[in-house]
Amino acid sequence: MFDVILSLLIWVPIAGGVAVLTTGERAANGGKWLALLVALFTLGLCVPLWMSFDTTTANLQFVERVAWIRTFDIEYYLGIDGFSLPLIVLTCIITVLVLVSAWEVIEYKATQYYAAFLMLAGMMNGVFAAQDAILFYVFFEAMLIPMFVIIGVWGGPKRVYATFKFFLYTFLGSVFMLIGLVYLYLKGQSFQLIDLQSMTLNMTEQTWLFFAFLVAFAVKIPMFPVHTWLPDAHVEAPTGGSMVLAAVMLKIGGYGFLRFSMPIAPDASAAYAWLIITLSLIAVVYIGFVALAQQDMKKLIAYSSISHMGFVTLGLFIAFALVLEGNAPDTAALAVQGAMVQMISHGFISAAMFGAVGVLYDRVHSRQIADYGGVMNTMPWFGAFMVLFAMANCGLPGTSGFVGEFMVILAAVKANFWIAFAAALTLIIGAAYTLWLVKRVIFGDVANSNVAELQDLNSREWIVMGVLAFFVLLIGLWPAPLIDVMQPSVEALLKHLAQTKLIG
Amino acid sequence: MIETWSDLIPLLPELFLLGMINIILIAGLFIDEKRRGIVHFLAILTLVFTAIITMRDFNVLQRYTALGGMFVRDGVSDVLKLFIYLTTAVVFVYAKHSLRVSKLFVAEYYTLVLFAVLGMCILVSGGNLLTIYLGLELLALSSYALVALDRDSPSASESAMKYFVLGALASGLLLYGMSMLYGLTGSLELAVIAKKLASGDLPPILMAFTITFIVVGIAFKFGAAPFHMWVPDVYHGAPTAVTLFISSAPKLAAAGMAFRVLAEGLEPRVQDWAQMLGFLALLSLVIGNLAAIAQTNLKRMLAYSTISHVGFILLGILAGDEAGMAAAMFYVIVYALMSTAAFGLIIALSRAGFDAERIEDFKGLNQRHPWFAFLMLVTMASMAGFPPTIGFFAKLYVLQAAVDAGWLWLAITSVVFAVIGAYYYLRVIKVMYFDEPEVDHKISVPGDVRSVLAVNVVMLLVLTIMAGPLTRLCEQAWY
Amino acid sequence: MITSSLLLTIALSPLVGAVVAGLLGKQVGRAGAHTVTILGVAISAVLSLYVLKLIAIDGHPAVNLSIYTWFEIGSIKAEVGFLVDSLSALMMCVVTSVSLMVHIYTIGYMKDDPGYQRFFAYISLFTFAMLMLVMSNNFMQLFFGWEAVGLVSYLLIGFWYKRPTAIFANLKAFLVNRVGDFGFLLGIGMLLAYLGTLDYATAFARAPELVGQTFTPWGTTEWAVPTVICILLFIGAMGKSAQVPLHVWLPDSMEGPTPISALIHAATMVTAGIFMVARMSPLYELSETALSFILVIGAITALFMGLIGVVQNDIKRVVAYSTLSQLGYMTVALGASAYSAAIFHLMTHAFFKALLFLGAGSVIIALHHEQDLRRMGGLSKYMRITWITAWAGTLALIGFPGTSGFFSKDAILIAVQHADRPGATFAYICVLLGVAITAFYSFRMLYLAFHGQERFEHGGVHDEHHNDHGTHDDHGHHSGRPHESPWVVTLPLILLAIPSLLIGAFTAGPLLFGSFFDGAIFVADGREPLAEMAHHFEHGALAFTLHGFVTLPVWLALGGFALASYIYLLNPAVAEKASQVLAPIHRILEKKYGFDELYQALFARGSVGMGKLFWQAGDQAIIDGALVNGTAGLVARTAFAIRRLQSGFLYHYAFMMILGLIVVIGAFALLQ
Amino acid sequence: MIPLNWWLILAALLFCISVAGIFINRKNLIVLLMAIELMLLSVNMNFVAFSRYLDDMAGQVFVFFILTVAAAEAAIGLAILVVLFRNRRTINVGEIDSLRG
Repeated sequence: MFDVILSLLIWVPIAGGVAVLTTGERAANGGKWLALLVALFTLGLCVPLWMSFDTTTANLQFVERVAWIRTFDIEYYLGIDGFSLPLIVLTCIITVLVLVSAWEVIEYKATQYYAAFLMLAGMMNGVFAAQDAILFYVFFEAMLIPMFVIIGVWGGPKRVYATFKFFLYTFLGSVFMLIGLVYLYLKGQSFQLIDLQSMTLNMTEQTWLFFAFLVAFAVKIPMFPVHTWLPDAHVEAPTGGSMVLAAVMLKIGGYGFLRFSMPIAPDASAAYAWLIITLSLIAVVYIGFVALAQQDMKKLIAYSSISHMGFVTLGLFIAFALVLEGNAPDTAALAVQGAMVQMISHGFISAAMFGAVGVLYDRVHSRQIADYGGVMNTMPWFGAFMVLFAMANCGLPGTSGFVGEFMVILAAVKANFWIAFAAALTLIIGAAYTLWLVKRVIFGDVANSNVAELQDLNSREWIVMGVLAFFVLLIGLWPAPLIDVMQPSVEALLKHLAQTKLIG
Repeated sequence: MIETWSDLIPLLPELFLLGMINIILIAGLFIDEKRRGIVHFLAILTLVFTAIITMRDFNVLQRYTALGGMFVRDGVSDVLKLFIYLTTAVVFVYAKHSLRVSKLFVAEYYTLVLFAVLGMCILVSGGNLLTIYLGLELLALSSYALVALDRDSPSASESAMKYFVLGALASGLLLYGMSMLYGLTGSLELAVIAKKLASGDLPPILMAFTITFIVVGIAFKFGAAPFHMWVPDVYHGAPTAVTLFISSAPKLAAAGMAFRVLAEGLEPRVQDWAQMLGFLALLSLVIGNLAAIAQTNLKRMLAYSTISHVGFILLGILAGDEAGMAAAMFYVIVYALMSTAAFGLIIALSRAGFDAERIEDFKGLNQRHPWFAFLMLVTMASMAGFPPTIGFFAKLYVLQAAVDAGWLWLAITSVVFAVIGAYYYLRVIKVMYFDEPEVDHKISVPGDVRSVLAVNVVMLLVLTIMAGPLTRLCEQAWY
Repeated sequence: MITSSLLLTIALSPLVGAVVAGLLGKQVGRAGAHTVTILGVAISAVLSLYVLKLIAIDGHPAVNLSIYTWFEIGSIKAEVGFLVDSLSALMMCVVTSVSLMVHIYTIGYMKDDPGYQRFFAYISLFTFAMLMLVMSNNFMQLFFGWEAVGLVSYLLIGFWYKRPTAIFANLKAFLVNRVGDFGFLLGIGMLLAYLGTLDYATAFARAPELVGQTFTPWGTTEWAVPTVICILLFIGAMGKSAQVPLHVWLPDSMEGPTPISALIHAATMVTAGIFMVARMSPLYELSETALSFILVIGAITALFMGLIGVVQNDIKRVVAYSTLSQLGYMTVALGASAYSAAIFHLMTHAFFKALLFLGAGSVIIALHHEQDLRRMGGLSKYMRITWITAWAGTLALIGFPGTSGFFSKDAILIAVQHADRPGATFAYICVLLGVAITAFYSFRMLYLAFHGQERFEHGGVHDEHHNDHGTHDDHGHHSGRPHESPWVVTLPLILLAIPSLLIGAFTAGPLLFGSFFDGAIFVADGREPLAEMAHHFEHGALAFTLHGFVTLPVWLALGGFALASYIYLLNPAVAEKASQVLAPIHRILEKKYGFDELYQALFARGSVGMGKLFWQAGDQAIIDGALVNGTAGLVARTAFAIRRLQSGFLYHYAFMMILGLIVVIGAFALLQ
Repeated sequence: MIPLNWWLILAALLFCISVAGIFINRKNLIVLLMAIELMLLSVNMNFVAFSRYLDDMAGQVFVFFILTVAAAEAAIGLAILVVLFRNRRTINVGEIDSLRG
């Protein structure tokens, strides 16, 4: 089974999704159970995957390689390294939670909802496992359609605007990447990442490629100033959509930087690292302030996501300064690790935050902060979870939110004090917008009759929140296993980055 | 100059087709309304057998000529012909339902379409300007008549008139170009013309002038901007069954014509016509994608979408090399599949007295009939070029060829407009999935349409996995 | 032997208590909650004392061990581990013992509160976090504890989450602390960047390498690396230990229940900054500039926060400002390189300030959550134990000779007097004046609460202010007259009063002049901040006490005492008059120098305003409006324009074709 | 012998007239059909001229085919015209604009 475990991770959910679709609305309950079983089975596959993953090597593991379209040398080439593994596991966990959290909530076309998420999960696993650029691109783009439908069908009142914006923004970004890939293929007659990464490219080529990839991944992650699709998409998306979007889909942007921009165009990445760093810092500070001004809970969390993703790009690109100028490979590894941990951690935290907002929304049908107040009085368990996740969101040590930010900031100091200075402002701003939200929603006296009638978490919601809380605390208290998994890959990447591709 | 009877063997499929058309033509006169299904069946059978005959000595790597070089059979022509037969057969299946519904179920439809098919076959096999002209006119004249098939429809006759006048103008321009080419090279045979041009002692301005006229003729057949003005009106005005046909198979033929005339006859002047096609491709992408956004009628929208697809096909052709031609061929085949699927779905949703041709008519389709909604979703995704549909690979192939030929700027422009274009395809998805249905009548579709449609659309997905063989076929036809 | 399991037991037993009380609160019930948490803390306290005994008396060597690796990236390693030496052992004892007292006290104080279990969970969690902080052997864990205590503080200030003031105060506290943590984290980053380690031992060993290294913030400006690191770390301490200008959260934190004020906002958490600087003494000793900075900040805090205490009417706020002022003293000591004096004062202060807070709490319960001094008075006859212990606390606070406060404060004063770094003179003047002021406000509070007229309302009538406390103020004593609190309240008072008075005399010698802190606190060669005092002290504590009566500070304190006695005890009318005469000053003090208003306008409203501006102007108007929707609009307009080209007229179509033909030919003619 | 260029210029002029006839005429559709016929004839002229000067029969053969096709074209054109007139009661080019946009 290990030979095809990655294929299973991709195709089991997709096939499951199709199967769920065929159950139709009449047997919706059966469809839901089927979907959950498929998701759990997929998650179960992660266990042997994690267990038998060799943490001593940066080489690809569980490789599957079959020729696909010989005319373009496109291969069905799967394999994972330390960067992919945690993200795949994250995807599988979040998918199960999304399905559970939708259990009684989604009544309209429930099987389609479940099927869409299953297919999405398969595609996201595909993105993380693909080692062929076109295969990657296929999954990368294909995800947009289920997400488009999810936001559009089960979304809020302005869903049409949001979903088009989401789709077109992302699509526009990614087509440039496609041109870049085509260029690379014509140069090297290969779409395999491993070949693309070792290809020699002059500076002009690298620069163009870097910007082509940048547009794609900057939109996806998203970076300032191409971030405005995210708040709209999140606000309108159903809870599950927001969870997956924030928890996994944004990560694909960061993953793309790691897999494409940095190794394929290392010299251009180094030359334009200042740009990414500047934009990341703007994301951290500017977006932090914007989040402070939000009246809508989901919008606030969405902006907070953008701000947190700033740490990912920051961590990835200060690595250049550290490895090339500072000659501090360990600190560079710290930065890249920080970025990765931040991605994983944000996956759990943002899913939790959106899940929590969803819990409230299901009861009161409002996302406006002003419609709440004193939720703690009627929903103490919920309040406790919310405070925990809020603390994780503002990077409290002991929660996963801390680890990534801590590592990136520490590394940034070595690169440039003022970068770290600006990045560390998140300590203050992040706490301000998150806790102010908590203050206005959770604390205080019961604000209105809606709040007074709230029921505390039911056991289904409790499980979702509890699992997320478990991971948030686990990574926060003991990040070592996660870091050990990634370390060889990080080192290999940095070694690769340290060598210029300009000459022979 | 028929030397021996064996010279006619490459023409066998066309001869068979011609014979069968005559039979159907006569049979149609004697078969009454109730049993017109026989004509339908006969027509499909004709195509099947023609295909079988073509397949009999199908060899993608071989090239035969007949009639003293006027008729060429090679991989390019055969691949295109096979897909023309296939597309037309699918068209027949869908069309029957539509014709029945709109009370146009007449034998003429079948004869005219088959004549058009014959024209297309001659066109893609043309080795001489004369054969090309004749094939083109046979196709064109049948098409004019087809558009006017619904004699009681003002819009159909209006669009037929427009099509006719513009088509005649275009063929006039093409002919003028042919006459100049004849004058400059002294031959009507494409092979001779190519040889002559390669020797290269012809006045360049005059050459460019001539080539322009010929390119215009081809562009008109494709419906490339700015020679696209007939496309929206004809797609919109013609009965859906006819639009279905006009939008699909003739594009294959147009591509074949471009391959013959440009890639064979005018091959030595590739820089000239590539530049022109670049201009046309750009305009097609811009006008097609932008104007489609503003449409409310689905057929009209698809017309503009066709124009934008033509922009992509031209992108392949203008690369000028084998890879580019193969890419264009792949694209046009995929396009034909997508187009039949899209119009087939429109037909499937139509019923007596109601053509589901406005975009609003698809409102809430997901609630009324999730399966058709899903099929439409896949079709739209494929047209927009989203993976994992085959539409994506078609675009990828073409882009690769264009970038390789140094048309990077055009490739970038094309993808940007593809993004703009994605908007109107998404709008269809949006209408089907996000909106509430306004009508609630039952959707009843005949079994054959339903199953062919399913295969047609699922092919758009399955071909992604099987993209290897199809691309290789296109490639081999050119190398 | 000090083993890892011993230390783990110390650290984790409060956590276990917290988890049980917190997560299973309903199941274990009230008694269960307090039993399990008190048990946990008691185990910690006893074992801490045992550890202290091992180290202080048996001469056990310092222990530095790691528990598990948090992460390891190349040479950069973060571990969770414990460093137990005299300094941390002492802190552990202070933390656990005060915490234990507070736990016991809470049984009485929170008796009727619905959040009883939650409260115990929080304070036990706090104990755990604080222990992690003081026992840490590396910067990562220090930061963990540092923020974790901040979290619990946040939760506890907002314990009564229905009160708008409480949830305002906790947000404020957290954010102001975050400002400090911001500096602190950057400091850790600098340290890692220049020393390449997060481990204390390695960092201190390599610290001398920092000397002479410079850091170029911009242009050609050069800063000494040790100074930058120390000041950044100290910014963290300023937040946590509420030094000007990051002090604003501490008075507001009095919105939390009183046991919290005693435990967190007086005895332990706020002293984390002091502890940290003492812990980092090998670093701080490298930077004269940083020490001067600390000195001046501490001096300002000591004097000016004490002054505000004079005009406060809320009993807890008076103690809070007193705390601020005393923290200033400790900071001054740090700035004077007298780390041991700072720690010594930290310890004595922990006892007497906890005592004062708990005493105030006792008064507050007796008056049904009345905190206004103007509605107290004459309580001495109703609450004997509280009254006496309050006297004990006050005497210790003002540094009455012989009390523990006397030794610690005197040590600081002498150290500052003999410090010779820039700012020392200013600091000395400040702390001297501070002594008088301390005496004045302390006795003012004592008199207003326990002596003079009875100004409270009998009969347990609650005014409106109290009703918004919700249900917790119903303590069941409606007997009409205030009476002494139950034993669970008074017992901790007594247990705290004893060390408040006595611990100084017994420990001053070893702590200040002995070798107790050797290896834990490092003072650069040639600096003997306490030499002068040691000279006086060589005759023993008693002699030193007697000597104290002839020194300036004691007379200043007596002056303050006398003034307070005159105004508040003998001739209350003067108070009113004085405040009118000194109206401008009074106003400034009542406004607390305007820090709150300034911060509120500048940071709170300013940043929200900025956020709105960024959002509406940046995101909505420019990016979304002009660029995104602008592009979409442009596309739509172009689309409709192009659509109009398709006019429907045949001759237009034909014309278009011909035009296209001509353009193509023309373009070619031009290009050729 | 009249030079080739003269023939070509004449053909080009005829061609231009016919093209102009197509897009300048805004009245009668029949005129359009006539313009189209003229256009084909101009092309014929070209072919014949070239054929004569190249001394190659192919051009003239082409002309015969064009003539035939032109006849078929005219037939279809007129048929459509009749249908159009039946439906719209007009053959005025300026009134046939119901399909647009």
